[in-house]
Amino acid sequence: MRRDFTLFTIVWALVTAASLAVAYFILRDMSFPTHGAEEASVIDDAFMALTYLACPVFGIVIAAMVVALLKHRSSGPNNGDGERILGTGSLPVVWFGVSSLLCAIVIIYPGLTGLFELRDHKDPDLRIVATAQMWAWTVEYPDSKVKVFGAQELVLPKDETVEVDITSIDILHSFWVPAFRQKMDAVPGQINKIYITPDRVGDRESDAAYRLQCAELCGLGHAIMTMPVRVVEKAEFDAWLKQQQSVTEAK
Amino acid sequence: MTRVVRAPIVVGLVLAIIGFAFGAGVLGAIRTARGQSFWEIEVGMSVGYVFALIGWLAGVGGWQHWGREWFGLEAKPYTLTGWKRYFGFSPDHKVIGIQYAVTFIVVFLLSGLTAMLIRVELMRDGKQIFTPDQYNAAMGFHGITMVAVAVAVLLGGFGNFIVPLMIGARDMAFPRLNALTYWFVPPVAVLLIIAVLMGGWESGWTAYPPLSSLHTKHGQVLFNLAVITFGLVSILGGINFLVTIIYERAPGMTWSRLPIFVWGAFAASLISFFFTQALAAALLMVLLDRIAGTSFFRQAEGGSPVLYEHVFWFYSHPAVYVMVLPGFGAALEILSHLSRKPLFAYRWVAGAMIGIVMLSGIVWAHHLFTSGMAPYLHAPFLVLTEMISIPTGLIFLGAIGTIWAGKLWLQTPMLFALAFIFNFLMGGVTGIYLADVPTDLHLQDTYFVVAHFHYTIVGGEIFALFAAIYFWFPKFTGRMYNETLGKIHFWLMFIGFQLTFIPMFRVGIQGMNRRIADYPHEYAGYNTFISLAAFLLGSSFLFFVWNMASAWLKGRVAEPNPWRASTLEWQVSSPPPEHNFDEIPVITDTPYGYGGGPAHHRPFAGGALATEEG
Amino acid sequence: MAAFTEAAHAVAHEPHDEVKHVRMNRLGLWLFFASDGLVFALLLSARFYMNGTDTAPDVKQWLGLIITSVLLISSYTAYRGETALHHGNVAHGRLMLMLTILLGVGFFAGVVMEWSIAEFTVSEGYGTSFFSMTGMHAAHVASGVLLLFLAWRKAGKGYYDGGGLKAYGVSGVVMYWHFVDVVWVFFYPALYLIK
Amino acid sequence: MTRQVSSASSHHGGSEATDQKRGLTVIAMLAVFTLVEYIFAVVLDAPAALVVILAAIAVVKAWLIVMYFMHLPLVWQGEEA
Repeated sequence: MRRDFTLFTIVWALVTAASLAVAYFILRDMSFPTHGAEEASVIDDAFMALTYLACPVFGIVIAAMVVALLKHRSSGPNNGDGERILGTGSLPVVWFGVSSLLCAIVIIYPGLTGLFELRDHKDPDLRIVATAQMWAWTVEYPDSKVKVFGAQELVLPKDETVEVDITSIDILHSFWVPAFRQKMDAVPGQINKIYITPDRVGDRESDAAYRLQCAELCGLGHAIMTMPVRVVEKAEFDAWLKQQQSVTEAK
Repeated sequence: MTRVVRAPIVVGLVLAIIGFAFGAGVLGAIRTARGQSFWEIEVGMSVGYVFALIGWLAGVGGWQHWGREWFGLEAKPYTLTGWKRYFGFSPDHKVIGIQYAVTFIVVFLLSGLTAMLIRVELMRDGKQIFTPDQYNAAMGFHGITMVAVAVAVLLGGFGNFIVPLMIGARDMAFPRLNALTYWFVPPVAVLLIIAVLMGGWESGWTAYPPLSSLHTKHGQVLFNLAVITFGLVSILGGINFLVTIIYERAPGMTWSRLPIFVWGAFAASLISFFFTQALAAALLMVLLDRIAGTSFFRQAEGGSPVLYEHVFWFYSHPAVYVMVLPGFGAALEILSHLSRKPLFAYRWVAGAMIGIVMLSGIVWAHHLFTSGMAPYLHAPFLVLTEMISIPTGLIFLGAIGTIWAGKLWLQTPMLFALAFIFNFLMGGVTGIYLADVPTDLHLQDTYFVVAHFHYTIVGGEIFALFAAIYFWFPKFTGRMYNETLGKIHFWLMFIGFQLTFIPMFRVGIQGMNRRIADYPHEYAGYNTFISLAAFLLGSSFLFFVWNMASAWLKGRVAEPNPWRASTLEWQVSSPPPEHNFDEIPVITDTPYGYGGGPAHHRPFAGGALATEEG
Repeated sequence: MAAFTEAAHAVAHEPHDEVKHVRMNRLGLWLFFASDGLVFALLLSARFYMNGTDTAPDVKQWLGLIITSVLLISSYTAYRGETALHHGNVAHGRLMLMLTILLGVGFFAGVVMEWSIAEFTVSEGYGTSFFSMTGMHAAHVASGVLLLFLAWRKAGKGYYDGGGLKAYGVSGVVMYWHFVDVVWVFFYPALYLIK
Repeated sequence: MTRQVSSASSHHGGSEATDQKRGLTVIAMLAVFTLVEYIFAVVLDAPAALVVILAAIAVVKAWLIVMYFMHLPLVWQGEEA
């Protein structure tokens, strides 16, 4: 028993350390798509925090299984029984208490704190309206009366907070740019809002994360219901907007 | 010839066709009288189906053995014997258990084949074998059939066969209701297959409106009817289990002496009998919007798709516990017997199961974090959902406490049960990310979710299912499976499973969303790998089918208790005698009498229950 | 439904304890009520979700009051019938069951009438709630009438002679009838009275 | 294993006449409640309050039916032999 516990502790420490190392050195840099907006930090940090917390928990179960598998195998049912441990003592109480505590931690951080951080929107510098239909997006810049549709590009300025008003004219769709992380359904007859602050220049050409992708099953064209996204410097954005305006007026 | 014609299935089919013609005809007559066209496909199919279902159930045996009594006539006796019992109306819970198990394993394999086709399509970007329409049909079919398998195979198959034996009962509380319940299943399969042949339905297994209520093909109607029918199986089966477990326990089989699998079945039944009606209600609303012109999901009339999402997930989240709770039960049962140790922290584990039942009904809206539901609902549902991890943690405590310092006999069922612990750990941990609003905003509807629920349902329940299949195979059939083939199956399945689903987590985080027939070229590398691994996973079932078929036909004859296990079902012959017990046993202690504990359930040689002293 | 759980004794392998048998049936029936009740509860919730607390101004209050009264009275006659059969008074029990059937048919006719004179359509928001709720309820009424008829017929053939536990079949059917009434107790104010 | 139950609230406790009398009492109360509902709906011009009142009355009516007509307590009290 004693040696079991020693082995358990060693394996637990090893598994925990190894998985923490993998999480810190590999997952943290490699997992996520391009970090394209300030809000992405909240989500990525939450993801990593949950991963670090999961490592020791993962380790406990793995260590227990390793000990059992290494040291307590038997070749048949007639080799006697295991020890009669009923688990009626204080261990379940401790386990229950610790898991409740962990649960409370996870609820508070990164759960509720992250939720309120995302909710706490700054005043938007720019408002756009994204309208979904089967199977294309229309994005409107109401202040400058510019509209882009289908395979055209959604262009956003860097370091400006954008309010996206999301709606649909037929069925459910969902607005999702992987680089910006947040996702919101387009519901017919209802306007859902998200706030994003792009903080890195990028475009679809070089990065699949810069695409507006429908993320709610909408039938035949669901997979191809995308729109390229390009984030540019403010000056470039203004120029683009002006150019689009003239195109619109020329029509 | 007359024998073939009188076979229950043939009679059922004939009456189903007559029923359909009657229903559709009466409807057509009414429509004609009101100046409408005689035949309108969606209304016609719906009304015709209701009568076809009644005709089928009556013909397959419901009338002969039951319905006659309602009209004051004498019910006919059961005449089918031998293998024919499996194709007729049988009140024997063991026959019904095998009916469920075989049916749903066949459906599982078919649906798995569909998954292989889906992986062929997704092997590279661009079109491989499916048009987007066909892809959606295949995906919807895979989704709903696997959900049906997951809900019914452990509870319907193993619950029916094992639970009455475990609690020392002669049969279920309502044997005829049990038989009738099973015969609801074939119409469900037929409807889904016809729906696929008609081009499928585009809305997946979740059938979100307004896509499902306004835009999909006629197959949607058949889908809705099939799922509503399947709901009845769940509800009636659940009621039957609850009453059986409450009233049919043998003397001395107190609540704290129930084997843990019975607790799992009890907890799952609590969910399935109550919540399943929410699914029926949601799909009924979609059906009414399609065939009766109601406006449940039209914004202009006050309706809303979000209403559907609430009602749908009010069932469909608890449904995952209908799937995994019997899985917990089966895995813990096997861990205990094959470690030769009492179940660790029995009361806590049973309590945790009931805790999961209680929490399951109040967490549904975590599926709606990105749906645009009222923002004030986010925080409470985040809190409640995370709380599910507490009872689930206690299940893990039970599992690892049971194998701690045991005598692990690493036969195939034990390997599957151990893999269950690992897989469900992965599934449980990744569930936390999805319950947490910030991370869920990114991960919702991506392959991360796909990987997560495959880890919980396939890695959890289906691994437990295979543990159960190998563990109870000798009891079901009286024969022993081939251990080597079983181990090959296990290792191929386990490795194939990990290689398939671990990369899915990453590709999901990276930005690949689910339910798409095509994806940006950037994700092609991962998907090729995933597809190849999936084929490895798929190939493992060849060994399974071979093993099962050859063992059942000509395997070594099994002893009554090859595992030397201590629960009641092992104390009778394999397969068990028709009435289970010659004398109802009297229970005097817990079912896990290992390690020098009281030995009242101890194994014995011979076919009948040994009468034990005090 | 009621008779689903009725009388599984024919297949029991040994003579069941009759009392236990009735207890199991009773519990099964109540579980069914809980389950079926959820559909009605969800339709009721959907009604408030869609229409708030508005009712259409043109629902026929007089008709609503009449059919509500008819259904309530039918619950009373059903109770009388059940009690009479329980005490072995078959003739009176059958009379009351028949009266219940007639009242049930009357209620059903009232709903049909309401449907045909309604001044709103099924595709309006209120119409959606109204027609789906009354339709679902009426379908239960219809099946209840059918079950009552079967019980009435069996009572005539002497199946419930002697009363007591032998008459449980009637109790089951009548409980189902009361259950349909309980649903209407909630539907009536929600569909007619609130404004 | 069965208890003789003659709980006044639940079942055919006594003679047929007593049982029938109880049924009459219950239906009378239900009738009164229904009438009260209707009158409230006609005269009360406060929608929110009306919803609460009607819901409360409906619960009482349902309770009467469930307890006295449907004999809910027999589920746990058991049957009389």
